[in-house]
Amino acid sequence: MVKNSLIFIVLIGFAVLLADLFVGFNGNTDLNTLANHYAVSGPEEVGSANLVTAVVVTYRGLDTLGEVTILFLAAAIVSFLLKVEAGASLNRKLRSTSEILDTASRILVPVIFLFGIYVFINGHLSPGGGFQGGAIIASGLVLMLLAQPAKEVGHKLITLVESISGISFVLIGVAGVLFAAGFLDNKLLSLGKFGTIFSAGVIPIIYIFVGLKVGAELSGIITNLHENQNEA
Amino acid sequence: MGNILEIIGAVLVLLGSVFLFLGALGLVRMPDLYNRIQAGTKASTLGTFLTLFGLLLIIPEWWGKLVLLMTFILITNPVSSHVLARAAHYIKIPLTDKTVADLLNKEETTYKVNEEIKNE
Amino acid sequence: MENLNLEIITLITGVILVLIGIWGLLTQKNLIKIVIGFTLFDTGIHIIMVSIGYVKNRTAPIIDQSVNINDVGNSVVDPVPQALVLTAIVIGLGVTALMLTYVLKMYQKRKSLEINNYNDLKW
Amino acid sequence: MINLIIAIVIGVLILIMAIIAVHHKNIVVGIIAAGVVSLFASILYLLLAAPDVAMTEAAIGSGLSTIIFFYVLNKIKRQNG
Repeated sequence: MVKNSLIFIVLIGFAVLLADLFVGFNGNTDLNTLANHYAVSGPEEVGSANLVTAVVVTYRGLDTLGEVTILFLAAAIVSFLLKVEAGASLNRKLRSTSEILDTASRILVPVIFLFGIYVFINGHLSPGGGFQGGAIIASGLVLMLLAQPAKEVGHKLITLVESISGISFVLIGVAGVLFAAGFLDNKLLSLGKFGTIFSAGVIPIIYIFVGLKVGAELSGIITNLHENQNEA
Repeated sequence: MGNILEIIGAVLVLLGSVFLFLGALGLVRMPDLYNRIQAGTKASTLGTFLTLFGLLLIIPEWWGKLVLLMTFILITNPVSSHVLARAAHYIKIPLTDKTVADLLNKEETTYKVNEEIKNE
Repeated sequence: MENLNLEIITLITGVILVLIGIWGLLTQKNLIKIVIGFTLFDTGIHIIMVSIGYVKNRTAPIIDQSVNINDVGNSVVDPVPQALVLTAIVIGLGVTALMLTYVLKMYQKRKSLEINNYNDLKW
Repeated sequence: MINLIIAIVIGVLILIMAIIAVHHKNIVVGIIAAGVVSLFASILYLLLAAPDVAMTEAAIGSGLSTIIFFYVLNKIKRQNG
């Protein structure tokens, strides 16, 4: 009884805290100063048509580096806890997959990978970017592992892609300190013509590395969970 | 000319939505899981196709994306329902009483017989 | 009915979703149910943040044919909350996977998913 | 006006699904309902003019997150018996 009333009090407290948000709130009619600066001078300063990309990669680039690091830590701890010994692979009985599923997955998986790559290459022009592209690549890997459960994904490849793209991300940032205005500054390359694929300076290159890194990390989590199923 | 195409496209979109509604009705009204999967997949695939084709007639500039979408739906929709029905059969979800033949059981036995004949 | 805006509706939805998530976190005894409550809490916070950044009758912050390049400040919504939520969703997936791995390890140790059986640190 | 009606319907559906996700006795139903909450939330993001966030939520919240839950649940059931 005491416990239930305590939970009730906590819920009421949170409701009062959050009620402050919407009691006087009547919708925005204008941007605040910071957002107005990003929206007005963003296209000239950064050259990216997608303003969310401009904020994620250039204006708040250091935060993105920190967030990718948090994701890396989570994936590393998951793979540390779910470690499978080398000899203990695949001692469960697998039911043979049907031929229809096998053929369809062989056609679909490369197309899904290609779509993920398209999404993170075009991150500065259309909706999308490194995080979405990485998630789509990991979804394609899930389809592949569910359709062909006996298939083994190389851990070496995932680790290699992950570390190379992480190092390149930091090196591009340091090159921005040396040759341009500051850390992760995108004027390292010329801004190009607004709205074409070779524009926005170094943003597409950074987003390709972010996409590869996020895709490799999520694929690592999925692969570890999948291989852990095989153990008794 | 463009006007006629637009009207035909609108009629196709309406027809497609009718098929989608029938698919949803089948999900509620059919007696067991296998019939529900069949009703949902067949009707919704045709409904989506008709809707996208009508859209192709109304706005011809989008043909690339629309053809891509149609191909994707043509590959994924039947395969996913096939996998669902197969998994449901393997964990022995019961059929309805009116079922006449269970061909998946029979098919496995005939396969075995054929292989034995081949081996001899 | 007069001042019923899109952002008000989504804001209230997000707030109630946060409250449902906290209620699930506090009342459920099953460890997996607790993780589900946490993901609902996450989604609610994201909806609140995006709806605070919305501005009435404006389009997405992507400059294409529908946006006048000389008048961007008066035609797009706030891009900053969207950028924050974008990364927060990905981090949320990593944290969820971490929590579920801990649940798996706890189950392997004690063979139970009940939170009441884990009273080592109770005082 | 039509946007408002869609938002109200989807908001009510989200809340019903969230209560099912927390309170249903069967864990599998709970996990599926949590995935449906994410899918409807991605439609809300699209109405709020945030296509980037909608893409991320649709791919991660309702795809990968549900799959990870089911991997862990399957492993626990397998060890049980």
